[in-house]
Amino acid sequence: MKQIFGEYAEETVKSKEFLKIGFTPNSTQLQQRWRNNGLSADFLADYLTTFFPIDDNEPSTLQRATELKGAVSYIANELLENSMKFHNPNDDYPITLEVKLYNEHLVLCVTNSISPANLLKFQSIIHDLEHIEPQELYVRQIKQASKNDGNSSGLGLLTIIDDYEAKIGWKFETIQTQKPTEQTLVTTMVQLSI
Amino acid sequence: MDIITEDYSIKYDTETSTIHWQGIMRLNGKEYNPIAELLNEIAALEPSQITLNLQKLEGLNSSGITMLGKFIFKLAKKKTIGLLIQCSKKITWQQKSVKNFQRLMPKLQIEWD
Amino acid sequence: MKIIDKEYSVIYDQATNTVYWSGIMRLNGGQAYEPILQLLNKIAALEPAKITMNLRDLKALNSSGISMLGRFIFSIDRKKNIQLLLLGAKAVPWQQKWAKNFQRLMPALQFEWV
Amino acid sequence: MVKIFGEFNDKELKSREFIKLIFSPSSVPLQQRWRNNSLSADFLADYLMTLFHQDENDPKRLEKQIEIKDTISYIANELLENAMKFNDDSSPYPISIQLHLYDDRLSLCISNSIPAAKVAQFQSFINKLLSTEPQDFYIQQIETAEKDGSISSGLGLLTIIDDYGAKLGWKFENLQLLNEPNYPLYYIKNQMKWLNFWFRVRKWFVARSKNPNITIVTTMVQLAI
Repeated sequence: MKQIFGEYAEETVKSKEFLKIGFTPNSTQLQQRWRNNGLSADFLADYLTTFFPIDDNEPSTLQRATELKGAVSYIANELLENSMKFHNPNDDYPITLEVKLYNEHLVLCVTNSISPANLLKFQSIIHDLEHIEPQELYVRQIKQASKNDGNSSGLGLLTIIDDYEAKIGWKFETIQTQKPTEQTLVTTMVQLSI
Repeated sequence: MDIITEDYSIKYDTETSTIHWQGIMRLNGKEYNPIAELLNEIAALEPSQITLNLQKLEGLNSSGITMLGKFIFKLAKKKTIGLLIQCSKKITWQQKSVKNFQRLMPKLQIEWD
Repeated sequence: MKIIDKEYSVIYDQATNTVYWSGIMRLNGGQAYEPILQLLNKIAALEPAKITMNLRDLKALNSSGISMLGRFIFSIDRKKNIQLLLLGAKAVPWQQKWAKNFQRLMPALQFEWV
Repeated sequence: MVKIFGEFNDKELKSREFIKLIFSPSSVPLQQRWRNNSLSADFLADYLMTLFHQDENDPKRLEKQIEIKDTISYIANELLENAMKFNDDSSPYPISIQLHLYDDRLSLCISNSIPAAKVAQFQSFINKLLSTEPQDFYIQQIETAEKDGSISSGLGLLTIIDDYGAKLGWKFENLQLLNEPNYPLYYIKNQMKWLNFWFRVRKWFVARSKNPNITIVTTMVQLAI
């Protein structure tokens, strides 16, 4: 089973460069390993700047590199935080984070397993993102968070679309794992023009 | 006679014949050539002793270790210049790898902070 | 009143009614931000005429943190008796991104950029 | 065909944690992306540090953890420098490095492609490294480097074994055996669809015909912790 939401594009042209990080999501306490989201996001962003050389005589190259680094670091961190929140805690299916570089855009993808309960929650967030104006959704989510002690979700994805002008899409697929059970995987794809 | 970059610096203090190393050096092979040349220039001044202060050199890759090793080996053959290396116990690579320099130059003095 | 951590700090200067933010804040969800929101609410409870938030040294903030700041701004907007000024830095890429959204929560919100 | 040198532990137990980085073959000159080696090595070391149980009241333990962190940073950087330097950039296969954490040890594995013509040279270097006394090897390498005026001395691998007390092993694989050795068996076991299987086989033949002479070498470092 495969389901696509939003702007999800399978690769048709080969990327110029890519970097993929895969890791086990479970055993260390979440609180302690939370730090690794930021660490991984910053690493990815810093790694990418290598492919955007700065020319000292051309201030715009520095600005472009700084902006891109900021955007990739923010977006990758949000995607990883989401994958930690939504991944299936009963499974040790690795979480992967991938960046692919093309001539005019870059793609960030995070894949994680998702439990049936989280699946419904996640798809309702996607539904809101697709059907409600960003401005309205933003105010609505802040108000909602004020009511229930800050437990909002979905603001991360919203800011990715609205603040960073990125395209976003999702792929849900069910795969057979070694165990007798099936596992649902979700891939969130963000496309950013450069 | 100094080499200063964003990641590392090497500064020669003529008065004390001390070379101060600082930062993280993980250069790509031949990139060490200017540094090897600097060391050779200092050796050509024929001071009676040279001190390498590595206490602030936090990282060095094996190409860097080779570059230092070659210099130490050269001084050992020369026999006219004494060599003192100042190290820090807090820096892992020094704890692990500096002892090998002694093999290249038995008279090498090593001082730990 | 201040919160100081290895990665970030939030410090209130009573003399100037300024909250100084610095570092990298990427805490785990709304609950982890609760102590910071409480600090902000305590400051608001003092009813100063104006609160300044100096965010120029805040290098990164995740969406949970943006949400927390948004909640605070929204609560000040409803109060109507406190002015709010945000000091931002153009050099920190994320800061310009949130500005327009915060304005939606509080139309009277003021900004100053360097 | 698979050839093993040194202490290569092919039948790994399930690790407690792992992290893997996969780098695309790159068209950008190595010099421009050289910094990424150090960046990646430090990232792996920092990442590992987070996985350790931290106790601020136990300075001995913290000291040990910092030593492990520095060790991983050094070793991973050496492995990445080598992999990037010696990788056959015409190979379609990416370079990957993975770190596995177990209760009492950890392992680092790095894979890259090398041209068939370089295999023998590398294998004879490995044999020399494994059969020579470390002290002698160290001095020989420095002497040779001094004579040639060269900087690449193969000292990186020696320091990993001798200075950091790690076990080192290598696996050389021809392209034909890449992915899963027992293709049909593997797919039946994993209940993959036959269509998918044939697709993979086709892809494998295409890759093989394009790059008949590529060998993948995996270097494995094992370290007690």
